[in-house]
Amino acid sequence: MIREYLRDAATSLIAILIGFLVGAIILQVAGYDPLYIYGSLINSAFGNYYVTLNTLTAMMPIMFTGAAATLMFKSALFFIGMEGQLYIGSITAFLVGHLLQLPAGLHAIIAFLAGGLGGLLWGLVPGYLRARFGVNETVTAIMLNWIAIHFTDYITQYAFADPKATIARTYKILPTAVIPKISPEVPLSWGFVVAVIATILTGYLLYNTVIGYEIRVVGLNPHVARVAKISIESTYLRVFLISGFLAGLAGATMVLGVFNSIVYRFSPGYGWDGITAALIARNNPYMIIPASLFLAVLRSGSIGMMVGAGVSNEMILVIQGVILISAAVPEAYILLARYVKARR
Amino acid sequence: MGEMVNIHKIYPDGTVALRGVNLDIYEGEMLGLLGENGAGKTTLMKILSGLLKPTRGVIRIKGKEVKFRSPKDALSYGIGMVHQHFTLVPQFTVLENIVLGSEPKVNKLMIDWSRAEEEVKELMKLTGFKVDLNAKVASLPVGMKQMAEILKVLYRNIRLLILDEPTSALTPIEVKSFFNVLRKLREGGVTIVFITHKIKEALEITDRIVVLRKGLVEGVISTTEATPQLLARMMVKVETKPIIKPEVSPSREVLVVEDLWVRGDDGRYVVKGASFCVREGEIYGILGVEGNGQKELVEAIIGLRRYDRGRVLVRSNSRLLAYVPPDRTTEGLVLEMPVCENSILGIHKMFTFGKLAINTRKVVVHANELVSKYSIATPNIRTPAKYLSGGNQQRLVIARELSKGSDLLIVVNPTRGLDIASTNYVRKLLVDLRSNGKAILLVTADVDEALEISDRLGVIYNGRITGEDLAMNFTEERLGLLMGGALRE
Amino acid sequence: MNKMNLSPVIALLDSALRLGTPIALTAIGELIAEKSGVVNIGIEGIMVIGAFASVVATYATGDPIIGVLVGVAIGALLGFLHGTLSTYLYADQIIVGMGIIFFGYGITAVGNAIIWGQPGFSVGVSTISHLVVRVGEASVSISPIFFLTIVLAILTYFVLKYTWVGLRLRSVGEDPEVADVLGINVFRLRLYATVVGGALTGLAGAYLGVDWGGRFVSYMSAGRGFIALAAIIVGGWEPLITLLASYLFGFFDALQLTLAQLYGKQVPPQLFQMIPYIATVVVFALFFRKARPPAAIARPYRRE
Amino acid sequence: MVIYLVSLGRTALTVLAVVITAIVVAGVMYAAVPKGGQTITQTVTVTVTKTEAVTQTITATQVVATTTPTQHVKAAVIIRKRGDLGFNDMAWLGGQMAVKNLGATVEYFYYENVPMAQYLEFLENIVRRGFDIIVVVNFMMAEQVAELADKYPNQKFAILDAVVEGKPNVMSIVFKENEGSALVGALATYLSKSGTVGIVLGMDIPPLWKFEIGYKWGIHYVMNETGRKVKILWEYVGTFGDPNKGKEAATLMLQQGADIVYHAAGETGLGVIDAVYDYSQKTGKKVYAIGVDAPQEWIRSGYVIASMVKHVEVAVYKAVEDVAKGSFKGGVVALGIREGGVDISKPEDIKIMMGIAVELNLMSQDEANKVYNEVMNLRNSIPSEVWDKVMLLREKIIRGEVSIPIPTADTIAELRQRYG
Repeated sequence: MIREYLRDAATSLIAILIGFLVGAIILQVAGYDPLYIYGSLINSAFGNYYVTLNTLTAMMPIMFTGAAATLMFKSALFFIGMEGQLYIGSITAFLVGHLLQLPAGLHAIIAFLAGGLGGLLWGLVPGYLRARFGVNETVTAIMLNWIAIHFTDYITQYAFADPKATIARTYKILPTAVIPKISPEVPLSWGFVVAVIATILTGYLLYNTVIGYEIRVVGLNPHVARVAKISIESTYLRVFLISGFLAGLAGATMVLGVFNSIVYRFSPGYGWDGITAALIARNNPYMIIPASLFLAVLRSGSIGMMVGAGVSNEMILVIQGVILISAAVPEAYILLARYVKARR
Repeated sequence: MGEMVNIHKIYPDGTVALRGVNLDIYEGEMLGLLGENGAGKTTLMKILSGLLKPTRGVIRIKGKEVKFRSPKDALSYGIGMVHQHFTLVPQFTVLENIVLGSEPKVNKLMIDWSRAEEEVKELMKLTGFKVDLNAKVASLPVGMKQMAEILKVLYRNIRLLILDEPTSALTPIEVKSFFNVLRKLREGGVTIVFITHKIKEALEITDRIVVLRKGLVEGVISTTEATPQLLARMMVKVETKPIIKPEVSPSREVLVVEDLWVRGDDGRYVVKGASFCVREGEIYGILGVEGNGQKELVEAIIGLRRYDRGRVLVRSNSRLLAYVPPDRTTEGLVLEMPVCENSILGIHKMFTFGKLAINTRKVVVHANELVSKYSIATPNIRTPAKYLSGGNQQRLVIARELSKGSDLLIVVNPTRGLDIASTNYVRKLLVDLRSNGKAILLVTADVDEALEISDRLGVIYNGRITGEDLAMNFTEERLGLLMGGALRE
Repeated sequence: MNKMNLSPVIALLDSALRLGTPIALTAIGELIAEKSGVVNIGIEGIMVIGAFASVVATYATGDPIIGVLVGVAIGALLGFLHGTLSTYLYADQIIVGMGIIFFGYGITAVGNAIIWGQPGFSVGVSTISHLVVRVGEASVSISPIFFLTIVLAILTYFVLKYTWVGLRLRSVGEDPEVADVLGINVFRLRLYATVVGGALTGLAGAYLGVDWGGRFVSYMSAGRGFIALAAIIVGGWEPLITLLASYLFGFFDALQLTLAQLYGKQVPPQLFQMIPYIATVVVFALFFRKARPPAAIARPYRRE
Repeated sequence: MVIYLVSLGRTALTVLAVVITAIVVAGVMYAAVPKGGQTITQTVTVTVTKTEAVTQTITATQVVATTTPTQHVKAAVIIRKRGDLGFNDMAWLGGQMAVKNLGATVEYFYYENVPMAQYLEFLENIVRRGFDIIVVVNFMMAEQVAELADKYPNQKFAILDAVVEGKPNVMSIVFKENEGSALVGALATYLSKSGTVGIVLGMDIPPLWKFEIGYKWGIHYVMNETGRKVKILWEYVGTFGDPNKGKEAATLMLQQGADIVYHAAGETGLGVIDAVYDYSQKTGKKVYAIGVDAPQEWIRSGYVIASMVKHVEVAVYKAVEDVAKGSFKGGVVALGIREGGVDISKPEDIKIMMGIAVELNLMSQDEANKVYNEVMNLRNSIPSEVWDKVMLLREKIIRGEVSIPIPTADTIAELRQRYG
């Protein structure tokens, strides 16, 4: 067991190394100094207290969506609709934060939960279609993502557009609903702590609760689940709901803790980052935390890389792509190791 | 015809299957390959048919050394194998399956379906098989699948036909005609290797018998010189003792099934008015060739399938039914999960704090208890179930089901694919349970098993119980007729 | 002058053809790969790289036909990469696919920056010539790639259904163990299928680049690869229904654009923009939900 | 053993596949730069020199000129990217003008693909680098600028296209795009033979409304003047980044009979220009596009009749100049036609663009000349009385004789009712 974990971790590390190596080659070809650029990447992700906190902020939504994706993949559903759930979650969190009058603190909590509820409701549609009629979740995910995005556009540009804002965004939420910062000087909000807790709770849910047990059984072997009287349909539905809730929370943290309103297309693909994190973490919920840290470093560090070294941050996409490709072939490294051993 | 010299096979997981087997196959003979489960018969033949590569050893065909990289290479030497697990694509039609891989072509690209059909029909005439060529394989009963499988191999013009336990899915009557087909093939010049663990069959059909035991050749003997006792001694060292059943007078009816009508997946009735009852302190056996409605019948009883007519009455002390499914790897266990998590499958809701969180300590205690009580050989309870041997997996399933504490135990093919020791263990366990007052419904396709341990026996054919009697009252012939549908009592 | 105008219906259909073609091409290509049991969700990335390569090649040579060919070749190459990893090295196909998407988005923008000084978009290049069809007094120009798409879909249907290649391909996707026993080279067949899939996706990219568009713009595939994935499922892994599903999506997209032009005053455009996606979900849930994927899909095949 | 060796073959195969893919992708990228059949080594050198050339033009800006009387200014200009031959390049030009005329030191920062959640981080990184003025050419950063203006009260900011109110250290520079759009609307209406004109817009957001309403106002102005009824086709396609969608929307308009289509849709608008070109090529009908932000005539020379130019360079220059002269003041500066902020494109504008294109090695001097001539030919084919009428409207706007409505969330619905 431990050996398996070690092997997984080693695979991920090798994948990351290869990714950076290929990135370095491309950088070199493009006429940059890779060492300098990677240096500025790390530096701007961890260079000082302040930027480190920024990196953690970037990590926040990815942990939520990563946990959501892990749940989906654990139950063997290929649902990639976190991006849409995130947007819908941001809408419901915003509505509660903007329309309701509640005491500070409580307001933030209720708005936050409302965000999760929004994502949950958005998960209900594909979840119900899948559980009741067997409608393929991949199709609904792809379509619902776009529907959610355009609907959020409608919210930001029409329904709740702030006429005073120069950018496409909604009204600000009430100050009572803002998720407070950990301390006034730092940009990091308590949402981060909640995200970490939510990720760990997802792990706990999967490995230490009845629901999680059933999810894993259904994901690994639906026939057994049927015989063991575990309802596959309701397990699927639960997964859709919990996962939707988590993805919705991702949107809520962004609205309540970062933007304080819904900004037009604020997500640069946090839903997809979550899927990537789940894949890098090999569906281990606890590994979501380092995986999303890694992605956050790429996202956050790439800004410093651009400002400091003038590299287009698409280079980060290239590196991310190569990392993923090399992470997909653990077999290759094992074979390679064996080959090296045999040669000696 | 061919010889295999000093064949070793070690699987990647470290299992040693063959430790230096030498085998000669003579042109035109019918060679029996006899041995218990795990003796290495199938592995040896998979190597000969190119599906597996030997760890060490040489294969010679007609004196020439050959290296098979794939079954295709073996086929090009005229060697074909009919596997025990069907190698048919379930979603394809029979004809598609038969021609797959050696399709007759019109031009370079198109398949000549009419020629294919003619050729296969020719083969069917030769063998006497009757299969609907345009039916989807998934919808066929087991016997039909077996025929399709054999037709598929014959279609490839093979000179050496390897059959792996070909009769396990056939009725006794079908076996008879199947043997005739084999004889006809041998007359036509086809060499046949017949893998079996049934001594009677080996004696009946083969010319020469090679007995394997634990990856080694135990002996080679001409069939005319062989006796059942001799072969049995070669196969197994431990003499099996018949199970002694203490007298119990069955009393209370725990399971009553009355006039049950159940539909299959395709919507047609497959259980057509089955009625029987299982009493405390007895094993009630339902014997039949697979595909006669057993699966649906059991599923209806345990509540996985709706039934249209009739009723199922369970008078058990527990709401949970103990059920040992026919296939432990796909229905009984989650192979990737550790033993301890498998030990609570289906009863996991009982191991909780409150209603939600699983009480890990309680699970560990429970798992350890099962492991020690039923002597399940496992490194520890955190080992994934896939690393357990088949026998231990089955013990785990049975142990878990018994821990449900139900009066009624439903077991389906409980010893399929198990070695002798595990088989004996399981059968003895079932008898003990019965003697202690449990009601056991045993659904099996194994005649010996049914006769050995059940008290009463019902034979199922085409969705109906066609004969019911005390197990000791059945003769083999009567059973054969009932199972084959030639008799209805 | 007004007489020359196309009737709105013809204009709508014309538009639907263009909007549907890249999706249809990608879907047909990916369908071939999926029939063999390989899922390549990287088609989105292959499409954008194909578009980039075709534009670059056209820019370099001035001949859009060469652009198309280069796009196809690059697509095939990426298919080869995915196919090799996911067959011979038992890679997790989803992860490889995601990787190709990121790689594709990134490398094309970087490449654009190297060639044209900035990652955003390229200069305009010439596009391949169209067939001009007269409709009444007006005329509609139709891309040869559209006809090619239809031909390819029918060809795929034909090959899968009537030829030995198709039979073997399907067997590899349904049950690789059986296919292997019968001497069919599972690995090679899957690799070839993925290469063909990549090539068609590259063609779809070239269509975006040097047929429909005439220039490269970063991220120009704009999620069409995912729509193609959906189209395959909606089409139940049947080439002709998949083709239909792709053009149906194209139709709804064109309808959306038309409606937004007609009723922009009354209804916010975002609501129109949702139409094709909602329509797809509804049509799928109502009519096509029974689709069954090839049994061995996304499952790497290992011997022993 | 055998198995492992076979598998090793697969490993080698895979490595080979990766390497080949990388080489071919890179090769194709490079092969494109020099036209003709050069070898790869040659192409690499060429590319490197080109990259250097671009870097040189940027680093050259850091050379301090000593002959100016004004205060030396160290300025940061934040643009999306370089080389779009449009909005961002013009902002860059403004910085260059400041270098040349004011001796300022200018550094450029590119925000393309910085996630919105990290705008603050991005800006703050720049603030810490220490600049006299930070010119933000991205209206989406308005709120972050406001926040940082409070946090760093001594840091001067200028933001374009957005209003940050009540901060003494933030200068907000906005453009009256409605005025410029009115001019091209009028031009389109005068020139339209079919009596149908179109406009394709990106996102349906307040800044874009000014283009829409201004254009429609210009059309109505001409309709009132000539009494001719002109049909307006307009559409928000919902994205700035999908040229194929833009092309489709424009093609639908052309098929409905529009013969002049204006766009305000970023890169989606490139599709509009391509659509006009394609439609003309394939049907033989002559139709035209109107560019936006920058003089876009060069994109498809001979098919873009004019552009509504936003003189971003003027704005950027003004911000730096104010700091240099010590006259920097927070507050809103609105640049209309009168202030030189927006206008219909002039031949000089196109010349400047071509200059940038040559400098960036995007075109050879010959090509640039050819493009320029084609653009001028098209321009000269417009009857001079049309130009006169458009210029008359321009004068009226400058003199304040007509006023073009500025749409807000409250008035947009009503304005759309009025202008169609």
